[in-house]
Amino acid sequence: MAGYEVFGTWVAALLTLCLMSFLYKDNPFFRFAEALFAGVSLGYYIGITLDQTLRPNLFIPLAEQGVTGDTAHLRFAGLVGLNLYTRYIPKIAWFARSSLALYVGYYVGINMVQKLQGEVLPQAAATMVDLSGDGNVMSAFNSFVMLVGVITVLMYFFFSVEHKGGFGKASRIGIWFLMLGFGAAFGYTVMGRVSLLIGRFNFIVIQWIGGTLQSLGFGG
Amino acid sequence: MEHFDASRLNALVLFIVFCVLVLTFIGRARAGGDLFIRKIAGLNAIDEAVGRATELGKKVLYVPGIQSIDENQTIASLAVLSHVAKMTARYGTELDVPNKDPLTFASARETVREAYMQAGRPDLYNEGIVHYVTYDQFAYTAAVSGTMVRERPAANFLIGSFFAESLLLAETGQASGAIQIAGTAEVAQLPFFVCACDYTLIGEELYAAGAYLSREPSMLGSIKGQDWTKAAVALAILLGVIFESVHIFPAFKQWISIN
Amino acid sequence: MSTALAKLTTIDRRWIFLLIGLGTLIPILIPIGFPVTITPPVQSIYDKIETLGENDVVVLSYDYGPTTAAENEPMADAIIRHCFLRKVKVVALALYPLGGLTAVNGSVTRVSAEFPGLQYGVDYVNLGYKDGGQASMKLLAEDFSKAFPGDTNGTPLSTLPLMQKVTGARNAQLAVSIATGVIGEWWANLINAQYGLPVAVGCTAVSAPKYYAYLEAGQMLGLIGGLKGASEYEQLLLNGYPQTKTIYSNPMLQTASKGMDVQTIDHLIIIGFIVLGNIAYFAGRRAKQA
Amino acid sequence: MFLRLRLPLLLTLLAGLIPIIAFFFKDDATFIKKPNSWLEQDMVIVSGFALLLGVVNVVQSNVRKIERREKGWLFAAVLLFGMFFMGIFGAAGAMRLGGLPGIGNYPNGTPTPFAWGSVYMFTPLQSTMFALLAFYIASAAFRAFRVRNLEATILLVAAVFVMLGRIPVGEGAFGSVTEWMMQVPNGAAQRGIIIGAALGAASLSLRVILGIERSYLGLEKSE
Repeated sequence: MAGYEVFGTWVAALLTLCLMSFLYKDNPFFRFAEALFAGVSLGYYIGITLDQTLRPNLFIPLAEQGVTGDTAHLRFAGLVGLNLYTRYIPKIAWFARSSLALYVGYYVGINMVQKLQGEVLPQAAATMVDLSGDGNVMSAFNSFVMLVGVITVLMYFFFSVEHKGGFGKASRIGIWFLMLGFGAAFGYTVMGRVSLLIGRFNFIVIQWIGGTLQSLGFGG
Repeated sequence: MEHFDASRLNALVLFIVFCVLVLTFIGRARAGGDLFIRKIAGLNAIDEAVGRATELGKKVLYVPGIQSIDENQTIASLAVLSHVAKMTARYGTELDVPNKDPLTFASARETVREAYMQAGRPDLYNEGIVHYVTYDQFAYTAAVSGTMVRERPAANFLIGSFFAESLLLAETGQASGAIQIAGTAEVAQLPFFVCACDYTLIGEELYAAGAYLSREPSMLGSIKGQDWTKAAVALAILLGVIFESVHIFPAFKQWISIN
Repeated sequence: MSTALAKLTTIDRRWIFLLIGLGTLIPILIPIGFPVTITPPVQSIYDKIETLGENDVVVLSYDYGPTTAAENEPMADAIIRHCFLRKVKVVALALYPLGGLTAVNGSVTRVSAEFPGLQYGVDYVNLGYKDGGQASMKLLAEDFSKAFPGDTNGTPLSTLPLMQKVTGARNAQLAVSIATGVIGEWWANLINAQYGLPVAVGCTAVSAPKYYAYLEAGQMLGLIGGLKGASEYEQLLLNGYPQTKTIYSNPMLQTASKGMDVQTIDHLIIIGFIVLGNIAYFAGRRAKQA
Repeated sequence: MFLRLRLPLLLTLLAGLIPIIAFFFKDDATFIKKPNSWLEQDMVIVSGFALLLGVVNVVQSNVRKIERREKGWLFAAVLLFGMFFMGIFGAAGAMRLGGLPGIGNYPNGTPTPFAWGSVYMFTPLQSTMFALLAFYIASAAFRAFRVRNLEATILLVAAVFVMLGRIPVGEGAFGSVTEWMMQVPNGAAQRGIIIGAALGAASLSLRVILGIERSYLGLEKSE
């Protein structure tokens, strides 16, 4: 291993331990790692944003093609972006809102049609199940459960009427489906989370401690 | 109209039905129609949570999720934040809004400042209430977790779009003894909020929250419009199930599923 | 008695943390080796490689990074080890931007060290990382050198004998993608669909349900899902190639079987605490009633 | 006053209608697809500009902490050190200044300071924080899964079944129940949530486009 790798492994291992110490309680080591993490990550995104967004999408197109035809609108983007900073000029501070308004407007527009087309339609179509199951009892049963689940959960989300009487009972069944779904999903996720921890412990035990012992001539 | 994308006709029909229903009910509500909306427990608990923070003389922590304002959940969260900020302004309770996304940060600053103005307490507003932390999900989580254990806010709001940090924040907040009100439409994170928070706004409840809290007729009207669209969708599903089960009109399901 | 039990409901959660920590650490140091049952999707990948020999080529794509290495790395190692055991030629590469390069370099170096008889450039090649996602994938299916002018060290492909034998991924006999996220799907719906090259995928447990659809549609010939799948593959290797026993008993190796031990123990700890919590909860209620 | 209130709302309306109209047209409808794709590219750039807003705020508040020697000011210094170390090398690399080849490695494979910081500080800190979830998921399960009432019991039973079904010792007995629960009841619940939430989101979109919902701009409801 090169020197920078050895040094890096030690830094990474010590920072890992500092963060993990939070499980016991808040302490200066955790606070150090937390502060460093906040700073380093912010600096990281400064580099990434410049290198991956502003450079390829703004600086290079403007530098190579100049402000003509297809790139003219990029000047607009630059202005809208800079306009976010008018907030620091008291007299025209209110103008900064127009950048936010534009940004939000564009994305709520996209979201609206995408949600209707990409989520409501396919999910509704997928729920149009064949209750006959084509003779297969299990598949007929599953289709029935699926249908009841979707409809009662939708009833739970119905806001315009009070949930009492028959409607209340149905929406209660909807809650049971939600709870069953949440419980199952919770249990299912445990495995993935444990894998992450195994990854960190492998790093500490095998790469850091094991690696150090090996380089000192212990073990093989 | 030779440019029209015929494969999206089904989406256009849904879009039109939806807009017509929502606009109709907004109109009716403004004209003084029925405004009933069922109780949403998580939202009624906001008063309790802010009230407790005020009594204990501790602060209220509001986490608006980790996505930018290009995500509707964030906008829904800012509507709730506006309500919470008005309450903290009125009671003179300390409010803390750490941010992960810079545009959400810029928006939240406007929201909170205006809320303090509306509540008649611009004197209590300061630029430190809404502050920026970092753009990284987990660095942000570490910082907010630190705040939770060090400053022990009495009420934590975790409302907006969350990912893996949902449980890290909710568990830390739980251990620090705060009342926690969460809300998200991220299906994968709901189980964790439901398990670790006192109240959880589930999916659509989050989007309806702003309207519910504002009690404004046009807002409530839009909720009714979306409700009736939902009923229409449920009806379409039932129709589709009947057609599929007796094997007639396969075109119905096919037409809806074109994507 | 019941009041003492009831106190357990408010047990300091750090005891739970401690047990989870130990339950993770101990199996890494001292493997337990719970029995593993082999499932058909994993078996079929093993069987496919068993039909290959020294004239065949496998393209192995490292489409994951450090965050999922605990799950993906044992799969990747097992596949390349299996190929090396059968002297099947391997072209390794990486398409995952966040750490794919580290993954491919680590795995190839680690496993090739176990087979000193194999020669770089003749028996295996490491092309390194290429960005561009699907566009690069299409290029390398036609011609590796269009996507990768040189290997990971910058050696021109024209000077590597193996790369004369197999010019594009479509000339290989099998492609295996060890993936987190979406790249494994691309191998199925792009490379398999357009070039007919058999594709096998190893993926994380979280994304396994999504990948099953491709498996059922026949777009993948097999699937290794999460640590469980990886431990099955390790078991198949141990059964078929007893000489791998010395490799897999090395305490310095990250294996899926150890990972499965941890999973099992941690799941049992959590379930144990849930049971305990409920006993304590009932005891508390009874104490209150009394 | 008119501009302050109406201009932002007008911009929202315009910017919102463009992608909606564009959505229903084919690619050859350049009259709408072109402005739409401009906006799409431009908004990515706007979000790139926004990061500096956050950076300015972080620098301001931490410098203040250090100047006033507030509690924990040393940690504020650590934070600023980390930010400037990565930020300066990152910015210089992105602009190809000071002989830096970019933000990755040098041609000989050794990392630039920015790449070193990413690999040995940023990534391990990130994965460790992520990995803490394994502990928290255990403590949350312990506390939440109690037989308090019917709903909590359903939650508990489903979780325990699935957890047992995912490990070798329980796979035989619970494996198929696990798969069934994930696919059928969990699938139904998810579907219901998704349909409801999508309609809720669409309704919110409409409120924003129409200028009814505007708290995100800090503009109060003045009809």
